[in-house]
Amino acid sequence: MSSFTVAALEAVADTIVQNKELLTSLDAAIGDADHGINMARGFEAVRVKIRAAAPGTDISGLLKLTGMTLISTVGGASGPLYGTAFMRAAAAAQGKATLDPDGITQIWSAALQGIKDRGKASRGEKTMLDAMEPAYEAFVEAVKAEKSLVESLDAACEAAKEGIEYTKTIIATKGRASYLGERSLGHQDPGATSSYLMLAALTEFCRSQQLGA
Amino acid sequence: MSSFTVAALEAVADTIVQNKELLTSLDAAIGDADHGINMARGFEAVRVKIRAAAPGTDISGLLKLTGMTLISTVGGASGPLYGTAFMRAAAAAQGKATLDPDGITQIWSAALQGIKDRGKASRGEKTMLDAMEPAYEAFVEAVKAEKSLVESLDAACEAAKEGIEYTKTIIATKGRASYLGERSLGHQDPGATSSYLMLAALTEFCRSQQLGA
Amino acid sequence: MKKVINAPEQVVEEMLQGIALAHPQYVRRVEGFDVIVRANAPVAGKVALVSGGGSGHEPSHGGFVGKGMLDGAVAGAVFTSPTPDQVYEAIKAVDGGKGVLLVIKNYTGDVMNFDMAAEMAEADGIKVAKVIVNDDVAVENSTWTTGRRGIAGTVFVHKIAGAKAETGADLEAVQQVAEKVIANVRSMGMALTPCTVPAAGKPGFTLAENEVEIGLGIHGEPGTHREELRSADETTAHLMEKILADLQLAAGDEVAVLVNGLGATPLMELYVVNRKVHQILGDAGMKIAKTLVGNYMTSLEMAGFSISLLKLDGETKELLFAAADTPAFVQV
Amino acid sequence: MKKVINAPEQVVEEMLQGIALAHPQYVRRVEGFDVIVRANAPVAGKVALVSGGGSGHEPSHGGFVGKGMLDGAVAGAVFTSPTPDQVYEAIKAVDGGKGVLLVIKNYTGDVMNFDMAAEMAEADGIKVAKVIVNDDVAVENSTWTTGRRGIAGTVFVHKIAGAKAETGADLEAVQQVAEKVIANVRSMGMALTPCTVPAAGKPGFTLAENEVEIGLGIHGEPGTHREELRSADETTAHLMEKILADLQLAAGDEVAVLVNGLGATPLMELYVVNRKVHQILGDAGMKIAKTLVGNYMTSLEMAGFSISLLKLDGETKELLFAAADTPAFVQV
Ligand SMILES: Nc1ncnc2c1ncn2[C@@H]1O[C@H](COP(=O)(O)OP(=O)(O)O)[C@@H](O)[C@H]1O
Ligand SMILES: Nc1ncnc2c1ncn2[C@@H]1O[C@H](COP(=O)(O)OP(=O)(O)O)[C@@H](O)[C@H]1O
Ligand SMILES: [Mg+2]
Ligand SMILES: [Mg+2]
Ligand SMILES: [Mg+2]
Ligand SMILES: [Mg+2]
Repeated sequence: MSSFTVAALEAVADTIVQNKELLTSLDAAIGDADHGINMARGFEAVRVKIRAAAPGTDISGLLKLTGMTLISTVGGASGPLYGTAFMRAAAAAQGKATLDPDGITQIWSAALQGIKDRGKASRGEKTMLDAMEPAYEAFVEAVKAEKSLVESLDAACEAAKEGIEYTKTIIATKGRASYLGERSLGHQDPGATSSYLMLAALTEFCRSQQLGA
Repeated sequence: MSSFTVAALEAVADTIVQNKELLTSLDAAIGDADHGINMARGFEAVRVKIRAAAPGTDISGLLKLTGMTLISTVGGASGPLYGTAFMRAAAAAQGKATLDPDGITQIWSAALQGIKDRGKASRGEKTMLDAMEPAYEAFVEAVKAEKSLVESLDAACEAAKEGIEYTKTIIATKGRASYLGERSLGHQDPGATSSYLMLAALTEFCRSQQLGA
Repeated sequence: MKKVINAPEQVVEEMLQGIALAHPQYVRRVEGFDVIVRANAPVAGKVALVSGGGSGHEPSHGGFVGKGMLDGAVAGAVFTSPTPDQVYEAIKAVDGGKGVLLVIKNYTGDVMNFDMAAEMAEADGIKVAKVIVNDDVAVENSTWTTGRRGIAGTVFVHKIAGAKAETGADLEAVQQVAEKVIANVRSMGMALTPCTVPAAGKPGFTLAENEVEIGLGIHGEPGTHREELRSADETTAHLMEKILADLQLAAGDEVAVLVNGLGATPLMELYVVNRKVHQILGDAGMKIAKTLVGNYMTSLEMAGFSISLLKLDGETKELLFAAADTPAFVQV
Repeated sequence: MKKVINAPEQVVEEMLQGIALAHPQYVRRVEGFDVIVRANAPVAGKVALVSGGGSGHEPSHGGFVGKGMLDGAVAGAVFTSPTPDQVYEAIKAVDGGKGVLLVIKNYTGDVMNFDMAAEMAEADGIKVAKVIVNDDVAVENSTWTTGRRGIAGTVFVHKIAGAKAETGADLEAVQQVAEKVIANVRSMGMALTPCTVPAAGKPGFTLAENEVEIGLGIHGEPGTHREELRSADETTAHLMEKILADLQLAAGDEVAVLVNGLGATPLMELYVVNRKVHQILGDAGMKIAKTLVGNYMTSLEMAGFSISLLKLDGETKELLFAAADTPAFVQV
């Protein structure tokens, strides 16, 4: 499970690094043009750190390493937010040797709460929460409906994507885009986009592993 | 004679103001792009000053007013040089109520010496002297050959024009263009050009007055 | 991108080395961290001040580390809030036992990263207090919950709270005077050109020839609107109107003025602006106790400026005039 | 042309008003003239220093008027030497009876205009001495009779000769130490972008994207050559090589460094340059007594920088460290 977690985190890291330009250009439109740069710097460091982690480091340990690395390398708003999310996820994952959908739900719930605690935002403020929270809810619902892990993740991805679209229709009231007022309309939120990208990468990774398909 | 001198100086001033852009662009190539601006500022002030001069101010007085105005408004290298030239001309014109070719020769000689004293340059260093000195010599020669005033001035203009052409072929060793070394080759000197323009304006003015033609 | 750098990834590191090499009498680098502290840090028996933010605003904040102003400055990546571990190192390096005041500009990232650092330091038993500077009147406070941004007015907080700390005041008193400055300082800026973050390689936005952005943030965040370039006097009057509407000064009030260059604006132009600022304040019967003109809080090579007004009272005026000795601000 | 001004013809006048309004504790305007003098000028019993030149180099020279530096600064039109009558007014306004030293940058126009002013003042019975600063090694001394240009190294002359005057030394002694500084200071610069003289309305020259001009003068006079933009370290090494070839320092020599911004270069980049300057000097075994980094002698909004090195001896070092209190340079 440990090497599986490493590979999953690497997949997430890869997608962020690959989308550095996209995320930066989204941030240029309504922020300060650094979201991709920040996130890529962080996940490049994460890649190095998790590869170098002691073999056998458990899921919680790897999530904690990821969280700490993001906190100390990303900066900006997204660093503490995603960092806190992974730290909370690590805490929730403690003692878990493998992950079933219920375990993932618990971890995800903790991560989501971490973002809310740290950023004091709620849905509808044009932030990463607008992708993350509907995705989480769709996942929970799919799990309840006894969908497979990959199916549930697909549902979550779908919801996250809709969340991104939704961010185009609202005015930002949190983060740097809030300074724009109405001028933030029509633009999609960079953080919501990075959230979706991470989730999509995780989903593809699970599909490729034919995990719980 | 006084109103004639005013009109002559106005003609000189007008030509400088009209050629502000030309002189500035010549200076941009090998200097600091201000010769036209400096000279136009100065001669605009001269225009105001000589128009406001007490009626009956004599030639010497008008030349002195011009010199002092140039000194206190042009700045840069050309201000003290042309200013000194007019001041020396004023001194040489003292007591002269009208101007014959010999009188002009004396005045011009004094002005030329003023430029040399002030700028410590000599012919061949790519300065205004490369127009001014050959023009003066051509004038003296024409007067000796008993040419009319306008004919003599025409000869001077011709020589000044050749002087400008000559400045294209030499390296500057005085003034700001000297920093360029060989890169000053091929460019005509702004100060030589303004000297020619003043002389040409004076010549045209004399011709229009059918003076000594 | 035309910059005098070696590589975008190295620019903050090399800048910090350059600062430490230039000003050893004032500051030193905290080994292994992007942190500049006073050469003699920690100063015993004095509340310490730490500020910081993304790099690219030099001389803010490293240039204000020294006697009478900051004890430590944390440099994030260009235009990106520093991470909590860096801020935490700064706090540890400067704490002289009387606690540490964090001077934070109001950006979500800065606030969160400094918050996390404060939690870390408090867990070590260090007393930490925070103030959040939000002087930019271009961004309305009411409508958007993030609130106003912190921009050049922050320099007044450094100066006055730093002077207070130098008197031996306790953490609460230093925090209080910082809050008082924040309550009484308002700023607004405008830009003629964008700037280029080295890692991005291209300008963050574009402006047409003759177009300017009014109310722009110091990271190139869009302002209130774009308009055609007007005269210096008109632009200054417009910014002053916004500032005065918010600060609500009365005739006879005493103020400090900061005409701040964003990086590429000649001092000549800043003085032209200052002339109009003085005219407007003079006409309204206000007294100007002190004027600063220059590059205090920049946005890399952006052309433009901001105006900050600080309403003074007896205490803040005295502290504003107190001695300071830092690389970028010295006062006798 | 995108500038924060009202009209090109008014910019020097309005700047001078802005300076006088900003710094009344330091300076005042000589009524009717483009001259800034110390608020308490003339200072009795002290040799007075007057410098000046075209405007557009701010904070040079008005920013250096104050205790321990200049007594008066004359502002010409942008990039154009001031006229003799203006310089003459400055001399008259600052002479405290011990004579006046004129610090002139070596440009034909400056030299002639200051010369004429000196003649005018001497006719009034004022003792006047002159020094001509020619620190720019980009321009060879031997080949061209105009000689090297005066650029940012001039600030060291203001500082050190100004400190000497403050000791009560006589005119000859102040002139001598100024000459010593001039003999021991060398500079060289480079530019990334041109600048626009307001009255001209367009840039004085053009550079291709990625092209830089090496050895450029502070009025945009062309330099030694153009080349492709290299790394900060390479460019710095190149300029240092030229400077060191001319200054001929030996290991153990003590120097002062000025990394000067031309107007639009972020302080961040100047510190990156400073890092390399220190490395080069350190590797060669030289000691750096003092480093200045910032905008001291600018060319409007030109991007670029210059490096100045001053070889120190006991006297110049002590005077360099003496107190100064001016709008743009304060030292305790
Ligand atoms: N208070 C908040 N809560 C949740 N997410 C936030 C909050 N503030 C900002 N964000 C997210 O952070 C993203 C911007 O991150 P980034 O560009 O890295 O930081 P910064 O805004 O400091 O430059 C936004 O697109 C938004 O999704
Ligand atoms: N020493 C000198 N003697 C005679 N003419 C000179 C000298 N130095 C410069 N000049 C003239 O002055 C002109 C430049 O004048 P201007 O551009 O107004 O002054 P600056 O060079 O100070 O900007 C040159 O083109 C040259 O003809
Ligand atoms: Mg951002
Ligand atoms: Mg010129
Ligand atoms: Mg950012
Ligand atoms: Mg000139």
